[in-house]
Amino acid sequence: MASPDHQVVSAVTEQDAPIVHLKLAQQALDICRSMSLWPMTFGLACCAIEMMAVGMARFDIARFGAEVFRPSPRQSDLMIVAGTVTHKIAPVVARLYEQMPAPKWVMAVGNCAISGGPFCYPGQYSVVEGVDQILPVDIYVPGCPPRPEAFLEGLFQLQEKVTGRRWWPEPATKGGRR
Amino acid sequence: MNDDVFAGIPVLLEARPDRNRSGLLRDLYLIPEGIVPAVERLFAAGYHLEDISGLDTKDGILVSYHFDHFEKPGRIALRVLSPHDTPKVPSIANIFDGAQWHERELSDFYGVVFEGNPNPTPLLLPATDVTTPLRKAEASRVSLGDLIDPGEIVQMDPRFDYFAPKDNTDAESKEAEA
Amino acid sequence: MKHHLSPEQISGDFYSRRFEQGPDEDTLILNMGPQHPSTHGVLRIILALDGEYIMRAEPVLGYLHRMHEAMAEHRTYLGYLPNMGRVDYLHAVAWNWAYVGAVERLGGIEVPRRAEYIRVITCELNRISSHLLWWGAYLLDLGAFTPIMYAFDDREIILDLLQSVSGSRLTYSFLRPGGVAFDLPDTFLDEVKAFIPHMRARLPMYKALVTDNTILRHRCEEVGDLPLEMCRRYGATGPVVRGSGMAYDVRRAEPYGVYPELEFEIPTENSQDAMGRYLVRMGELEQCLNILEQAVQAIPEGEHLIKGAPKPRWKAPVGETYFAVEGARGKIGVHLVSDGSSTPYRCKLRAPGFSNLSLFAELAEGTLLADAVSILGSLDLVIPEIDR
Amino acid sequence: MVISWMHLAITCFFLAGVVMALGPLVGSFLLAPKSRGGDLGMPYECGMRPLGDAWIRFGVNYYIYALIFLAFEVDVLYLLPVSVVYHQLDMAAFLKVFLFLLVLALAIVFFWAKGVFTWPRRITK
Repeated sequence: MASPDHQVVSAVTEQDAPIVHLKLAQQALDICRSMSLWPMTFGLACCAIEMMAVGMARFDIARFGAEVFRPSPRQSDLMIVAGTVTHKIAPVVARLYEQMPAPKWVMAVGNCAISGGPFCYPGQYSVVEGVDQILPVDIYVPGCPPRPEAFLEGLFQLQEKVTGRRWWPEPATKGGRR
Repeated sequence: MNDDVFAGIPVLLEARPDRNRSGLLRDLYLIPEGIVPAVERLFAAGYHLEDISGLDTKDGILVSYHFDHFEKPGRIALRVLSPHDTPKVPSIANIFDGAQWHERELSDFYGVVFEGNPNPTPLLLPATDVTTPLRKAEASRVSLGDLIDPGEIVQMDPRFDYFAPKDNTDAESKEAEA
Repeated sequence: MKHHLSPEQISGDFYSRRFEQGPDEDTLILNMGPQHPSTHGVLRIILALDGEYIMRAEPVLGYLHRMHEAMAEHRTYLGYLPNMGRVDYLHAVAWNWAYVGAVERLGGIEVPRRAEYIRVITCELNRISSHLLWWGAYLLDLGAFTPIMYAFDDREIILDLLQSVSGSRLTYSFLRPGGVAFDLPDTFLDEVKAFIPHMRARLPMYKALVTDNTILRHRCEEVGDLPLEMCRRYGATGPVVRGSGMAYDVRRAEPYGVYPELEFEIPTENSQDAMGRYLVRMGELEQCLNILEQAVQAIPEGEHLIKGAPKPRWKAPVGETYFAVEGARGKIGVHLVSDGSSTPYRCKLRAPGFSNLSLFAELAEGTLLADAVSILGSLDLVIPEIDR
Repeated sequence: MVISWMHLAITCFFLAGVVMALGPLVGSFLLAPKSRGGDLGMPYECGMRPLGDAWIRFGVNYYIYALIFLAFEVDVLYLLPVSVVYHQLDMAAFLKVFLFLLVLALAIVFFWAKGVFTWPRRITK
């Protein structure tokens, strides 16, 4: 019962650079983009429920501009892969990524999207072990499912990646960061 | 119990299992041709199909149909043993429409061919590669008699001898006297 | 120039080509899903549309097939528990209970009474949180955004309660063969006692805000007319069959745990439509609160896990068993076969959503596309339990 | 023709309109990166490749809705000049306009009787 080596098709990621490339304009635009990231509702499994919880009143992703969950890839610029990517849905994930307008980012939420998570065992035949085999992933949010706070931290780090600067206070953990 | 439900249907083996251990009220082993008439009887008696589950044993693939009743709860299991190389079982999808999906799932996982299924395409596995993943490696298969203890044998066809040698010495002695 | 799409771009895929031989002039073949806001995950339905009316529908499954049953043959009996929390993450306690009950039946393991009551309390709390999420998501599908905010507001209270017992918010795996893994924190019972009146005060507001809303009435009444006979042909159970007048509940039909000692009714409706299924689930919210009230009073002291409960390397006795539990969506069944080793020989999971969804093709024939969304919402689908 | 404040206001509004409309389009065309290739050009249908295109013949009901819309569009067209001088006119003008609207409303009644507005909840093939 060896797992067949699935030929996983990865998404096309070519992008043309902007015609007018002014550094200042790009920085200003990046700040606007990071403050209004519109995620695409692409909830696959358990992490989708935590994605909904993040959108609701208690954890309230609206404070950071990302509460507009667009169902269609045409109007979204952040693809949150929240759940297990199986071989049957891998071409769909690649196609949805290709159908998103630039600039676009990908956030792999949950161990399934990062590395196949709890469904990796020798001889497994149906799970793509990590969505980064298909898409270029910008932010990994570990957890099974990750807590909504981890979701928000992932969003903050994406904003830091887009603008080069962190906009929100650090979480008060003992270790802190860097 | 209404014993006449299966009157006249060729039964390989009928047993009255220990209910609070196996959860079954009645347990019948039938030949493939006996499934459709038996299921028609159950349909007429108001039963509904719970699920169809497969079991890969050394003596072949055991297909178990579980039925239950809304008003008179009591689970009835019908079982068919089909050989590994050509597992063919007549389909009951035009009696219980819900069975179509259960049968397609079984043909995905075990490769059992249900003749007469209105839509025999793969259900859960990707359409391009159906790999019958639930079939066990030859070495790890266990024979039917070692797996299932049918409980007190009510009636047994001598050819169906999987349960005969070990645990029903009393049944044999009864046969010897009769 | 009619359009600039190359034929290769509109050539469909294996399932849609099989669904419709050649696309003709009159019917539009449309894929609803797998990425669709109202299919709650990755269910795909191919529709043949004549204008807004659905001529033919065919659900296509498998987009979230996570090999739960194949994994059972690679895990020990205790190692397989986390899978149970992920088969149906909205009512994970019921799935835990179904699997653990099957293992207990197989191994003949006793469960102390306190553990039985802990299971009832957490299972009913989880049922309320599952119905709340269904209620919010159903209204979201019908276009109302406010109810899901209220629903999640109450749901977060339950998640905190269950997190204090089990440690996780959603995918619980704290039940063990022979009881539960941890005892209740000492403030838990008081918090549940405080939660019950709070929730009872919220239900009339839900009724006024949504149930009596004429828009919802028009979107749900006479939609998805499901006669009892059709339920039986497809094997539908749970609120779907109770919405068609049959009071079938596994907690009464095949009693398990301490449910026989608790009094609660089984709400049913005879209207057989989406509104009937809706009212059944809203009625179940009240019944869950009744059960919680009785269980919180009657919970005895004692151990929460039996002495000599199975260790990770535990070997189950040879045999086969089938154990059914009433989940939020219907009858959850686990068919467990053991060959005496420490890993299950075969573990078949009977998911209620699988049978409840199989009647959608016949139910949605000839209806409006907007009503098909309402029918899907009223069936309360969770796709991972359907694809397993 | 003397330029009055009115003309200035109109041109300002017009320019603002053009800038608000074309500004983001031109801005995003120049400043934003563009993705290319793959299935970007394919119609988005829930992540699947569509079967057949959407240029099909569909129910006549929708066509009649367009007709009714057109009828009332023209109706508003005629009402515009009337509304400009309406404050100087007398009761007779009111009756004429009322009659005009009444005749148009008959179209609705006709379609209503023909059952265009009744959408059955479920149809059998």
